[in-house]
Amino acid sequence: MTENNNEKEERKGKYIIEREYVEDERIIEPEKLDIGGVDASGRWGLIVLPRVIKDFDHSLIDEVKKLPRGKHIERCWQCGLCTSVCPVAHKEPNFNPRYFIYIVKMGYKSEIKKLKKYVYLCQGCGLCSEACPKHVDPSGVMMALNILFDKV
Amino acid sequence: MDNKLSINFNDEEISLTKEDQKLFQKLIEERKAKLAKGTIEDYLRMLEKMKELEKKEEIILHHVHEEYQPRLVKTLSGRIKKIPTVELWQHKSCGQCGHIPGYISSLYWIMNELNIPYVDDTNQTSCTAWNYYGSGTSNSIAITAVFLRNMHVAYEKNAYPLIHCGTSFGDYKECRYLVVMSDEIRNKVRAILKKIDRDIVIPEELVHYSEWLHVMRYEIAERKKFNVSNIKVAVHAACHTYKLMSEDYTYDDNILNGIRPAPTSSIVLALGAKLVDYSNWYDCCGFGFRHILTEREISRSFAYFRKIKPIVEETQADVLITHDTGCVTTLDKSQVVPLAHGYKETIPVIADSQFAALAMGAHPFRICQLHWHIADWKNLLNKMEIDWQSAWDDYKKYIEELKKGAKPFLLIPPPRKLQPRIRDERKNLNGEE
Amino acid sequence: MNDFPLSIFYFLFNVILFILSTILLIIRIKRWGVSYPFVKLVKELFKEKRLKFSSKLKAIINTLIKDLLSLKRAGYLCEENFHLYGRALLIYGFGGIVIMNLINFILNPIGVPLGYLHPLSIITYLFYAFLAIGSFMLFLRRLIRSNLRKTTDPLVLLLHLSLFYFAVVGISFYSSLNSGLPFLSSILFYIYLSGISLLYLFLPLSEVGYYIWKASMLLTKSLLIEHKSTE
Amino acid sequence: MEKNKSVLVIGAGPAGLQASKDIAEFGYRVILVEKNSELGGAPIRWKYHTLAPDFVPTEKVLGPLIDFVKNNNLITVYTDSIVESYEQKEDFFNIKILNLKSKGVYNEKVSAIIVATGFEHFNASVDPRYGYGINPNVIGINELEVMISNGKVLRHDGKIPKRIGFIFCVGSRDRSTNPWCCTVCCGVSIKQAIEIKKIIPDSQIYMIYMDIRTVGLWEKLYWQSMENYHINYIRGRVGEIYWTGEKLLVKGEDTLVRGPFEALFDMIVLAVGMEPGEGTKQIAKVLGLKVNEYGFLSPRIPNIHYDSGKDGIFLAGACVAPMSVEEAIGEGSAAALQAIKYSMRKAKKMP
Repeated sequence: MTENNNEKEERKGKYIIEREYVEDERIIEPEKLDIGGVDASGRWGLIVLPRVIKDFDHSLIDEVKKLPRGKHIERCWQCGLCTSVCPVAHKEPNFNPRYFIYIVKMGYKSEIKKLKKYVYLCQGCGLCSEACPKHVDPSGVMMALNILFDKV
Repeated sequence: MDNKLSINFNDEEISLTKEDQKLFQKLIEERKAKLAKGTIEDYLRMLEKMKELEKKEEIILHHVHEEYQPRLVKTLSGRIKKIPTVELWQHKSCGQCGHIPGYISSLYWIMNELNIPYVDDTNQTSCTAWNYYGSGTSNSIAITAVFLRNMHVAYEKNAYPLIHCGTSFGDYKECRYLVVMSDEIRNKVRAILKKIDRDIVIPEELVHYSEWLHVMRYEIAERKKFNVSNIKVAVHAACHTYKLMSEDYTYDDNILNGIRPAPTSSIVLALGAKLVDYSNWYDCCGFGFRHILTEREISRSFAYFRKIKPIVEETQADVLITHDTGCVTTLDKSQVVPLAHGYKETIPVIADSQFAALAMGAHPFRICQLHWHIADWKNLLNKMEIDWQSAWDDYKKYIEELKKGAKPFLLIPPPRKLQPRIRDERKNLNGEE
Repeated sequence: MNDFPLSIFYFLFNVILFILSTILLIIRIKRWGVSYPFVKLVKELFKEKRLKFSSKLKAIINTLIKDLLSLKRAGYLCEENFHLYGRALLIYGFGGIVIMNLINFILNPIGVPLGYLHPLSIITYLFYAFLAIGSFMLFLRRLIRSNLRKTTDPLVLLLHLSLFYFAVVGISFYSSLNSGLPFLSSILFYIYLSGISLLYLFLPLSEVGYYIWKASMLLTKSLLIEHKSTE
Repeated sequence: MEKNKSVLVIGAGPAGLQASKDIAEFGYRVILVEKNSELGGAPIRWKYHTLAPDFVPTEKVLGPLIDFVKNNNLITVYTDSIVESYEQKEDFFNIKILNLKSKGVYNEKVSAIIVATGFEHFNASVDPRYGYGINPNVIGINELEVMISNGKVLRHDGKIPKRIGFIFCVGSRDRSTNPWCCTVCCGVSIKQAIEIKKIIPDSQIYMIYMDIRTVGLWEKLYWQSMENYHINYIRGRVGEIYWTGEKLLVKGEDTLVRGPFEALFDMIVLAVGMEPGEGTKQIAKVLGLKVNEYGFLSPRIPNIHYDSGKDGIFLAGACVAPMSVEEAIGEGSAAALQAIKYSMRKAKKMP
């Protein structure tokens, strides 16, 4: 899977010293920016968007509950048992069933956009559903999120 | 685990045995305890020790005596602080003269209007606090020596130092604590000052110009020419003025009920403008000192998204007023790039002295020099009914004349009553034999 | 019932059910409110002129191999070998059956019994066996582990069973065809038809329907990435 | 029955009431001293609507106790009064009771004493970051209970709040205020959240928690709130609440996303913890009882609550440790039995 294709292109915000603390999505580095005749492209016009969560949005969770096998998503209390047994999570750190369920519950769209390409790695093996203490059926929820994330 | 702690210090291996580690730790604790400050007891203990040192004649204490016509204010620690109002020695700021000259020319103009004698001394050196806080150059002894050198020059001119920049003010408060509490630093600094024929003179009160504006706010309000009652003002208090040695800054029970520092907010209220509050008033302006040098991009974004945008969204204020060099510069200049990116929120950022001078009818460009500020101040002046268009044309004409060689317009301080101390005897500056 | 119409009937039977099943799948996807990737996939394949047809095909095949056949998406990352082999057998089995049906139809449209040892029927038997074993393994896995049984969606169990039923019925029909017992093969033929119709009607509503949508959506995505990279 | 045997019960909360009822039913006289003017303690003072976990109305539990205590002639009730002093004789105590309103002093002779002075809710204005008392619409769970029993949850301007936040562990598990857990305010807050959802169905409720401690059978409240009532749980703490003029800007961190949030709420409920009540402090001085580092009365052995370490004086209820109403009632009964046993053995000169 050609997942992280930003390695190829020059990394944004390379002048920022504490670079690894800043996610790529929050850096806006204009190729060309002209301010009153002054060329402020690249580093000079770079801004970093805030990461403060301003609002919560629960419309997504209603959609998930309508999708097949997504109806128990609200039972999840973020204990992380699903991620602990998930074979994919051990190999791909960005694949985390608990975290997917949480960002959908709270409606953190920016996180969803960032991680949505990883949700397709779910193998449907059902180990997470087996381990889940609240019978959320996370493997079914992952199916629902595969569908939902295609729309977000 | 082995009891050796080895540190690589510019690729030279230093290893400390367990005992050394404990000793090293003990030293740090001791030093911290000795210089521990920040609590009110330490602050008051420092003031007592200052008086003892004066009795033992180890230092000269520059008192705020009657000729300075002091006024009293309450500080956060509850102690009453004397603020001199006349015969002031202007301790200028490099950032203000460099980036926003209108900042102090407004202050001088106000003092001329109120007929307050002061000394605009050319023999003042920069306080070097910016590079100390910013890039970590200099050390506690060097920076204290610079502090005391300036104080001695003021003492010599028999004028009481009035500090313009918040960083100098914060830095001098900390240096005063060092020089009073630590004999070692005091002796080292005295040796340095001896080399330039100066002695240790410590001002009894360290006064920031915003505190002077605070105590003079009613006289200023009397001379108000423009109605500012419909102007919504948001105030940003500078970290270095009220967060460095926070016990030593002016608080007033009937200004923001004593929870927040009184200066700047008090003069805005005295002038009759509407003071608006916003959610993250406590946050830094984005300057952050080392932060702006090393992480310019994040500093710019912080200033805009954390201060400017919320202020405009929450309060729709007409102007953002602050009382420090770094804050005005950062908050004003950081709006340029986000606006170029298409964000709409913008607000003019000026100092409290400029706002007071504008209200008193000062020339927006000759005196307040608003053209150094980037964020658009036009609708602020329109709302204050100041005809900035004709003032701008007048300023243009003035510039043309200057080019043709005319004499520049200068702010002449009113005549002084106190005589400077003449320095012919080496031994003692008080004029006694 | 003479032979000729049987294969035509079988062909028509398949075509009708295939259309029915596609309609079911499209209705289901519509209810999800998601785009139909097949349309976009076809559009991407044929409309885009700049990119040579061959490189697009290469992208599809490479995604197919890398993602599907190497089971990257279907169990390869899963440490549980039982699940991996079950999945592999099921997928290869099912794929094989579809291909063999096509080949049989082309080479032997009128369904002449070829005998057990004929390579074609051996391969067909093999694929059916794969499917039977694979689906049974998956079914068994979800049955034995008590907590997994409790948390498995009944539709999933039904899916495995229906695949297993289809495989068993398939094998028995083919063997009866080869054995030449006309009567037996005709009954088994109808049972076989029931197996096929069960699959056609049930698969789009089950997990497989979702996997078909997901596979084609990923193919479209890889094609889009292909285009973006060549711009 | 020993006609003149009587037991002093201090505090008419759930524990004190249950103790008085048991002693009276046993045939002993009871002297019940209550600081406030009405009986029932915290549940009645703060008009608790229902009790966790099954939403049993409070009157159903405490009503009968209060009626029994009011109408039983063996129980003499002193309201608005406190125990001023005591004197321990060979096998009885001389008690001096002071009525705070009429300043009248009464003397009583009792054979045993039960201390059930209970707790007080933490005063959230002590913790300045929530602006309790300054910011409108920041209320404690005790004030919310009053609103729920009136059937109307309203903002300061009379409007119905849409987005409500509960902040857990206010004045609990915090070195700068009280470093203990009050064991009940998780369950109580979730119960109230469900009750609010019933009153305002389209409200959005957020529980900002560090850990959810719905112990024992109270756990079903947690499951119910999440699954049937769609109440959201944010794991994190709140650093500041700022009143913007019409809404509350709540600043905190969502530790599951490792990021700061600054969201606008219509109303914030602080799950205030439990502190030793005024009565507990006063009685500890009067009876000379040992107090642990948190201010709760400390029994001889920490695990056996009723044994105060002094002969003839027994402890019960939330004056010993934070607890729920059901536990306090149980402890009331236990203390009653010990008091009766102590009096009988004293009467028969047994050691």
